[in-house]
Formats: sequence, structure tokens, C-alpha cells
Amino acid sequence: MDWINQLNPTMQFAIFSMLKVCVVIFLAVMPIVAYAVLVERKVSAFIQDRVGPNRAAPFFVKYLPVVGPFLVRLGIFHPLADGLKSFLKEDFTPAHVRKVYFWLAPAIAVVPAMLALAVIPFGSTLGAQKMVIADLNVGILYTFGIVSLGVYGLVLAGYASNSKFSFLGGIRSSAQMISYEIAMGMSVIPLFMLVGDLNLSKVIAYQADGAWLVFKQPIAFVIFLVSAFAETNRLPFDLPEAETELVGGYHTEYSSMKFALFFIGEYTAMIAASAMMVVLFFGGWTLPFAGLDQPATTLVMGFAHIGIFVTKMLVLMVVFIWVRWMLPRFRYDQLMDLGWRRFVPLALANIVVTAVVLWALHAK
Amino acid sequence: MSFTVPAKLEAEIDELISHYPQKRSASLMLLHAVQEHFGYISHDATEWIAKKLELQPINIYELVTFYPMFRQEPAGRHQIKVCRTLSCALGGSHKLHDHFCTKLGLDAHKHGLQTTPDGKFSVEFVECLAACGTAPVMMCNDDFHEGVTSQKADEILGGCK
Amino acid sequence: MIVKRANLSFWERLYLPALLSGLQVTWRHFSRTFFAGKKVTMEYPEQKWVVPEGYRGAPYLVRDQSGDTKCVSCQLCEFVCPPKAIKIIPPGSSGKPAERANAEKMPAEFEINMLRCIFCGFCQEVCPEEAIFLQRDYSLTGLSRGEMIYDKEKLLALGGTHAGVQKWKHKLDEAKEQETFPVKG
Amino acid sequence: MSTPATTDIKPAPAAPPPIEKIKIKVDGREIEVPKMMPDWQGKPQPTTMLQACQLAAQEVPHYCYHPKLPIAGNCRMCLVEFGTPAMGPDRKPVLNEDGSSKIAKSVLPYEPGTPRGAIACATPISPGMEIYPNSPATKQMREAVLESLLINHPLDCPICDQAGECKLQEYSVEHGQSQSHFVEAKVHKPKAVDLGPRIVLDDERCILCTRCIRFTKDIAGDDALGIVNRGSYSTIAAWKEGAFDNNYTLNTVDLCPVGALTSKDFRFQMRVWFMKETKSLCTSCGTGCNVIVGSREEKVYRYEPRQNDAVNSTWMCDSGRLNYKWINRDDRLKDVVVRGQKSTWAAALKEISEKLAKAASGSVAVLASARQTNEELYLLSKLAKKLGAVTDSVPRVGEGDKLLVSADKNSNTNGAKLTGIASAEMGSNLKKIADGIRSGAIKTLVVFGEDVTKHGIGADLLAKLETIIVSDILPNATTATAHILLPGCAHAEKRGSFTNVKGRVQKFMKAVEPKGDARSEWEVLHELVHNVTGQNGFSSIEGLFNQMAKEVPAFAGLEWAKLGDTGVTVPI
Repeated sequence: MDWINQLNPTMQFAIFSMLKVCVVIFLAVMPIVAYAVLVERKVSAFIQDRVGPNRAAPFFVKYLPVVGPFLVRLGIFHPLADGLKSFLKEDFTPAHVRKVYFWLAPAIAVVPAMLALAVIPFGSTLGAQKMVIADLNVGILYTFGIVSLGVYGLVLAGYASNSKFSFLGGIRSSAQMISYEIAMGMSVIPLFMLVGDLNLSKVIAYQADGAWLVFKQPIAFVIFLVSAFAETNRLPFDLPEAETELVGGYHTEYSSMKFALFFIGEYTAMIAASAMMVVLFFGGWTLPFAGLDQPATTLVMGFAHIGIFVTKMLVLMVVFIWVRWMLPRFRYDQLMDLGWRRFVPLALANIVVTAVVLWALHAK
Repeated sequence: MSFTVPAKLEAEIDELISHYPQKRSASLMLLHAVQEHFGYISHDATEWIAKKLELQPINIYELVTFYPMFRQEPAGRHQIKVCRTLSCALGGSHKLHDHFCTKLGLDAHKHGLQTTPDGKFSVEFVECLAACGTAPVMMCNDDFHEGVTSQKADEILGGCK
Repeated sequence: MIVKRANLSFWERLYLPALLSGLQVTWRHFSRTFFAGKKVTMEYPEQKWVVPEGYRGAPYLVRDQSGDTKCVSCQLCEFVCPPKAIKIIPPGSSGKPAERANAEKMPAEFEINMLRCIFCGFCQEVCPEEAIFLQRDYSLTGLSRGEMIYDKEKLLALGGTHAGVQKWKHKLDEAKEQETFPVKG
Repeated sequence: MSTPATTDIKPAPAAPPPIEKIKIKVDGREIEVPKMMPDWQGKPQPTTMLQACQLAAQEVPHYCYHPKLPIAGNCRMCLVEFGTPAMGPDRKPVLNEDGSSKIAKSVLPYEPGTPRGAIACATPISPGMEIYPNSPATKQMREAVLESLLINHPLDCPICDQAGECKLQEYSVEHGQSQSHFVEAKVHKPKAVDLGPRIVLDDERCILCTRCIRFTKDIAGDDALGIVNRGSYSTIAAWKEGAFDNNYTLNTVDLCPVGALTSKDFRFQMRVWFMKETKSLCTSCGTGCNVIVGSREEKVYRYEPRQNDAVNSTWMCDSGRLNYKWINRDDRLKDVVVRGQKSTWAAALKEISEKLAKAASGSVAVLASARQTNEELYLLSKLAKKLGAVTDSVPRVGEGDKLLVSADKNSNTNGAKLTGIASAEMGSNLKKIADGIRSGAIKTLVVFGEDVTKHGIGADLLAKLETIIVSDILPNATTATAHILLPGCAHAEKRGSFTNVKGRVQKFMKAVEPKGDARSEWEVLHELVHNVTGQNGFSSIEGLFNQMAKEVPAFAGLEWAKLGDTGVTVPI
């Protein structure tokens, strides 16, 4: 490993960043996306008194005596089958679509969601490396900047598809995502007023010192949570897709891997939103006991912090899935009403109240 | 045609036909004459009569099948006719018929005329013989018997030679 | 007509009780299925649905208790069949006589296209001979379209026996009885 | 309904004698009906109550009555309640208070409260009579009669060929009751009796209306049937098994109101309710009996006579009726064949058109069957005229009878004569054609629907020809030698008209689709005539017929639509 040390710091930074990107995207995000789909199907099934997927079985399963059948019943192989199916299905481009945008849209749907992950500190340190891909000092601003790009994928897909369902889906998504971005953005302002820094690592450090911000800013959390649902087009805010009324919304005309990209995008956005909530409200990789709230000094500690972070994130993701079966879809006007007439004033009020409290505390 | 009519009968028949303005009208008389002579009206006889009267055989056949007194197959030498109309039926004519049949070895459960294999006796049910007050009544050939009991029946049979 | 909406109370407007009850309902179902293994679905090819009495599945031809084909090729089922799934080829004047002495007529060929059949039961209802019945089979499969057209032999083999009134036999017996004396009435 | 042809110039008929009319009331409505009406032989007879009811558009159900048969009055189905003006002791009508005459309803003599019906088919009407075809008493009588007719009926509709066109079924539904009071065992009679070579009798189904007996005795003139036995055991019978064998036996199947008489040919073939019924003509002889073609799924199953009092009344002969099977034959010509190779209509017609257009005048002979339609023969004659061709048809003479069968076995002899295809004495040009071929003057022969090898133009002569163009329906020696073979249509597969021996022009409709590539000859000829003569014609049969009527003097004034269902007579 000497050759690494011999490189200059810039080169080292580049190599480790690359490594982190690869590890995070291909070893973490993609499998999580794949199995989140499975969990979603299984949890949905259980809530609806069903069994869920339990059929896919690759050839080698019959050589595994007890584990094999169990894994099959668990549906472990279904994500693999789904992925394979996505690649093998006919990639159909309907007539009269605007081809360039039609092909571009799925990519635009995935990339911002992935980019948003860049500033998330998913662990303390592993050796000398900080467990964040880009430790920006304007982390949260970067996040909002990138996330707001995500709407373009959806709008483009709707616009390019030459289908009224897609078009309606695209229009809905643009209105919905822009509306909720405002509430979402304003909801986190009190947090940073408390922390005094925009760097997400600093936010975690602030929570490690005191209580988690979810306890200090519950209203901000509620607004952020609901807005996150809306931003990720999850039920009860899945109006852009709305199978029952728009067939499939913006992705009606997509098939094969292009459709899968929208899927990956949606689940990556879920991951990003969950991760963001863990960082902002649930103390990131910290736990307030057993000394787990200090940056790691050993490799074991480092992995433990990553594990803590991922666990918190997965719990939130299960909440995402669960909520899907709790609430019916909002009507479009109700959605707008909730965003603009409830959350925006509430977030503003929260800012004012926090400011007043802070002023009062500091004035003392 | 194996069926031949003796000249005497034919003359008689021609005479019968001459009684009627239309030949067809003589049909029944001819049938009676033929049955009287041959004992029954065979298929060939029917055809012969039809030809004689310039009719189709079916016209004569209709008559033969309609009237119960016309026979289409030969009967025994002694014809026993048991009345089965209401009074006689109540008076025991079925028992009487049964009696004759068992005595002569015939099947009592068959319809129509029954003849013993030796051709001596025929037994059949007929409709009213017009002596309801003395039921059951029967005829043996042209002899009329009233209030026939099994005993009397045996006597009648015994009297037939 | 205007439906007046009741004004929501404060708690109702908060949506929180509704949210909680939603949480409760979903959790109840989740735990019941996940932990207690109670489910309402059936894993089909391994577990087969037991059809209830009187279920109307695929129509098959039946034989009577003497083992004779009951169908007399009257073609009423062919006439009434809404999807035109039934095709009967009548015997014609020179065809094979019916298996039952008195019935005179029997279909030369009787086909039901199970791809077309909608299990409506009109054929059973219209049949004057009680020769076709909707039976318990509901899952019919085949590897080709031709295989799904069931011919007379197949329909009779699948249909089994139906012990009903033997109309034609009864008629024949009655006719035979008439030959003896006294006639039973 | 015989519309006289417009060319049929007759002196104005003398004014017919005034028809004596009687006023009666039917179902409460007063109508005037003629005092006398023609009976089955067309002789005037006193109008019956049944005829009066028909004139008043009131249906009276009946079995034994048939307008073309003598009246028997034995089924009792047409019983109706009626009343006549009451007469006082002074032999003057009793009047009601309002001055109308009082009606005395017909009642049982010993039971004055009970209405006494009369059989409508045989009871003449009298002035002032009132008939109640819908009164409760009439309905009750019908119910009782039907119940009695059904006492011994086997109720075997599922195996009965008559089911679907059975009067017993129809009246049971309309006038019967759902249950019978009869609980005893039914009388069983012989079944599947072989009455004749084409007829099967089921005695159990018979209601003894005697329509068949009357038909065969009085119409067909063969007294072959009668009723034998007595009472409940009465049955229809022939003298011997299979003795009912005249050429009109199958009419009794049509006449039989129930399923007692069935046709051996149609027995168990197809249920009648599947049948598509098309108005057509019989082509077996020159009479041109009107028929209904019963077909299903492009297969002809039967012919039935159709009423046309100017031609065949309501009858037809058995030989004509059964002469349909060739339409369904498997060896029918189905392909256009050019010199042994399967070809297309477009290619074949192009070749024929070019050949004929180039042919020298007089080098073509046209031989068209007198079984082709008027329109086809007309188009062929146009073609022949343009080509200066020798034309003729083949005469066919067979045995006729005095009822319907004509000695002329061609269905359209007069059509061939009137359109000018046949020579004045039909068949006299055949020899001329044969000589022409032998001498080499005739190089092209066009044959429509005939096997010329049987009519003096043998295979040796055919071999000398440059081109043989043949259109036919079934393969024969001529079609085998044809250079260009065009598959034709049976009359059941196309529309057109025939002119019968008496000059009646009648049209027929299409019952089934042509087999394979076959196309109606007139469509093909229409195209050929256009290509060869340059004249455009009509591409619809209606237009073609009307054009023919304009150009052929004999058909002057005719129109397709004017032919109606029963045709128009033209002078011949």
C-alpha cells in the first residue's frame, strides 16, 4: 500500500473519492434499490394478507438442502430476475416521440438522485478517509440544488412521450415537486440556525453534542418528512404516476431498461431522502451511548458507524413503504393546498419562532 | 298369383257388384263373400278384390283392418268368441277367457285371435254380444251361450268335434 | 343535489388520529400475516381450490346408467351457445344409429371449443335429454388450439355417468307392455 | 301474383261479372267478403269461415286444411265459436232494441249454455254471421283439441326433423296448455316405417290429418296411402312397405304439419333452424319450379317448393328436389387453369380478351348451355355478334309428366332462343361448328357449361383448335382439354334469371358462396365483353338485366325489380 502514500494528496483524494463513489453506488445503492423493491413487495403483501413473491429459483437452489427453499420463499432471487427481465425486454420506442428527450429523460431522473448522495456523511472515518464523498461546506444547498434537477427527468419524460397520460404526469410532477421544494427548504432553515453551519458533518457533530434535532425541531421534521414523500413521488403523493388515473403517468410509454431507470431513480431518491433525514434529524451515524457519538478511531468503529447509519436509513425506508398502504392518494388541489397553504406558512412560522427563541436565549 | 277364385264364387261376386251403381260400393260385400269362402282374407285376396273393383289395394286394406270381423289369418275350426264389454267384463269374462286359454294351451296375455297349433280352436275377445243380462256370454262358431261358467265352458269345448 | 359535508373537528383536521388508525390497521394485518402466517390467498398449482357443490365448470357429455350416449344430436345447445363454442355434426340418414334402441339419433361428432366456451351453462339448461352438464373442471389447459377442441370421445370420457330418467328406455318398455294383455294403465 | 308483361298486348278484358258479397262480422269487426271463393281446384265454392277469417286477417289454426287440397275437416283444430242472426217464429229476424239483428250463438242442442263450435275450414258463411276466432270459448276448444291431439304424441322433438317448422309445436305454444290431463300410458305405434324410397313415417307423431293421403290421391294421382286399423291404433300406411314411390312423394313431407313424414334424404342432416332460406329456382327441367334453398355454412342441404301459382302451385317433383348434391361435390372446378397451370382471373381474362380481340371474324364459335342464365347468354350473344361467331346450345329432351316435369331438360331453353344464342332449331348449328373446326375455319371455341365431346365435337376435333376456352362447374372431357378453364358457379351461388318453357322470366338469388376461385359467369362475361367490344355494361345484375331488357326485344319492358318473387311471363 506504499504506493498510495507516495502519491500527492490531490491524487490520493481523487483515488479515494473514486473508490467511495464506486463502493457507494454499486455495492450500496444498487443492491439497496434492488432489495428495497423486494421489501416493498413483501411488506405490501403482508399488509394485504398475501404471501408476496416466492417463486424465482435459479438452477443452483436445488443443491442447497434447507437454505435453498427458504431463500426461494423469501424471494431473494426475485430482484435478480427483475433486473434480468429489464435487460431482456424489448426496448420499445413509440412512434412520434421526441427521441432525444425521450432517451434523455430516464438518465436525468437517475443522475440527480445519485448526485444528492455525494454530500451525505454515511460514517465517521475509515482510517484516514472521511466517510463522505464530498464534504462540502454548503452541503445542504448543494443537495437542494441537485434535487431540484430531478423534476426535469419527469417533465421531459412526460413531454417527450407523445401521450396524454405521460403529459399529465409530467405537468403534475413539475407543479408538485416545485411546490414542496419550497416547504422542504424552509423547513430545514431552523436546523441550520441552531447548528450555525451548512456542512452536514457539522450538523451531525452538533447532534452528537446535544439531542437529536428531531426532538428540538419536530415541526421541521414533519414538514421535511411529508415533503420528502412528495419529492420522491411516493404515496400518498404519487400523482405523477397515479396508475389508476394516468395508467403510469410520465413513464407510461417507457419499457425495458429505460423504465427500470425511472424505478432506480425513484428508489435512489428514497434512499437519498432517508439518508438526509437521518443526517438532519436522527444524528447521522451517531448513537447517544457507548461512545458511539465520537468519530471512529479504529476500523471496527468506522464500520460500526456505517452500520448504524445504514440501519437508521433502512428503518426510514420501511416507513416510506409502510405509509404507502396507510393513506389514500391526495387529490391534486388538496396536494397543492397542503403544500402552499399549510406547510409554507408553518415552516415560516417555525423559522420565526426559532429565531425569536434563539434571540431570547442569546440575549440572556 | 297363387290366389285363385273358383268360378262359382267369382260369378257370385260379379252378381254382387252389379247391385251397386259404383263398383267401389261393393267392397264390403266382396270382403264378406271372400271371408266366407276362404275363412279369412289373405293379402292376395285383398289385391284380387281391389283389382276386381278397379281400386288400389290400400283402399280394401283399410276396410280389412278397420272391421274386427275380417280376419287376415286363418282361424281354427271352432271359433270361441268371449264378450268383454262392460257387463261381461264385470261378470267374469276375463276369467272365462283365461280358462279357455289355459285349457287349450294358449297365451292369455296376447292380443287378438289365438289359434291352437292343431288348428282346431281359436279363442278371441269380442265386443258386445247383446245379452248383457246373462253375462258372461260367448259364442262358439254360430252358437250362442249365456251365463258361461268354467264348467259350462268345459262342456262347450267337449261338444266341439 | 348538494351533499352537505359535516365540519371536521380539530382532531380530525389534524389527520393524526386517522393516521394512527391507518398505522394500526396496517400493522395488524402485517403482523397477522408475518408472524401468525394467516393469509387469504392460495398458492395455486400446489394448492388446488376445492370447488363447491353446484359449481359450473366445463361442460361435458354424460352417459346414462346403461353406458349409452345420452345426446340425441338435437343441436339446441349449438343453437343457444352464445360464443358458438359447440359444433355438432348430425348423423345423417345413413349414420350410425343411436346406442339406445328407441332414440334413433346420436351425433356423428360433437365438439366443444374450450377456448371459446364461457361456462355460461345455457347448453345444460337447454338440453332436453340431460346429456350435457357443467362439471367441476375449471382449469383447462392445452399445448395447442387443436388440443382445446374436445371431441365426442373426450367429452364422454370426462363427463362420466348421469343416472337420470331413462326417457327412451321407458318409452320402449311402455311399447313392449302394450303387446301383452291386459294393458297396464 | 302474375303481372302481365307490358308487351303482352291484349284486348281490354271484358268487365268481370260483379262479385257477390256478404256482410259478416269477424271478431266484432264488420267486413264484406265474396260469397264464393275458389277451392283447391279453382272452382268457385261458398266461402268458408276460415277463408273469411283470413280475409279479416284473423288467424285460425288448422292442420288438415290446406288451400290446395280437398277439405277433410278431421283435425278439428279450426273449431271456432260463431253465431247467426236469430229467426223469430215468423221466419223474420229478431231485432235488438237498436234495430240490429239479434245474434243467436251456436250452442249445444241439449246444453244451451255451452257454445258449439264449427270447423271453420268446412263451414260456409251466411249473411249476418258472426265469427268469434278469439273468444274464450274458441280458445278453450283449441286447447282441448290440442290436448287430444297430443295424447299419444311421443314428444320426441329432440330427434324429430320437423322440430322448428312443426305446426304441432307452434300451436302448442300459441294455443295449447302446458299440462295434459292424460295420465294413462300412451299408445305406441310403429316408428321409422319405410313408406317409400324417399319417405320415412313415424306413426306415433301422426295426427291423422290425411293431408298426405289427399295429396297423393288428388294431386299426384297415385292412390297409394290410406289409414289402416281403428281407433287409437289408426295409422297411415301404404299397401306394401316402400310402395309410396311416385315422383311427388316428398311434397307430403312439406304438407305434413307434424314430423310423421320425413324425407330420407334430409333425415338427421341438419336442424331446420340453422337453415338460411334463399329464394331460388329448380334447374332440373324447363318448368322452373320456384324453390327455397336451405343452406348452412356454404353447404346446400335441401330444396323446398315455394308457392307460385303460375308455375308450380306449391309442389315440386322429387327428382328435381333431390338434384342439388352436385353443388356440394368435392370435385367442383375451383381454380382458373391456363394450359394446365393454375392461374388467376386477371391473367386468364387478359389472355382471352387479347385473343378474342385479335381473332378474325368468323374464326370463333360459341357454344353456350341452355342452362346458363338469361344475362349470361345475352352477354355471350353480344360477344358472338362482335366476333361474327357461330353460336348454338345443346337441346336436351327427356320424359315429362302431366303435372310438373317438363320434357325439356334445359332450364333456360327459351332464354337461349330469345337472346339469340341458340339457332332457330336448337342444336342445328352444332354440325356447322364441327365442320368449321374440321375445315380449319374455326380456330377458337368458347364453351360455357357443356361437354361438347358428347355432342358431336369429339376430342379429335378439339385437338385441331388453336384455343379452347371453357367455363364449367364440374370436370368433364371438355374441361380436360381446355386451354383456358374458368370455374363457374352453380345457380345457388349466383343471381340471375331463367325463362321457363312457358316463357316465364323468373329470378333467383344467391344462397351460398362460390367454391374456391369460382366466379359468377356474368361477372366474367361482363368484363370480357367490355374488353373485346369496348362497350361498357353494368356491373350489377340489376343493371345488366335492365340493359338486356332494353336490347333484347322479347324482354322489352321488363325490369329486374318488376320480376318480383314469382316472375313475369313474356311471349315466346
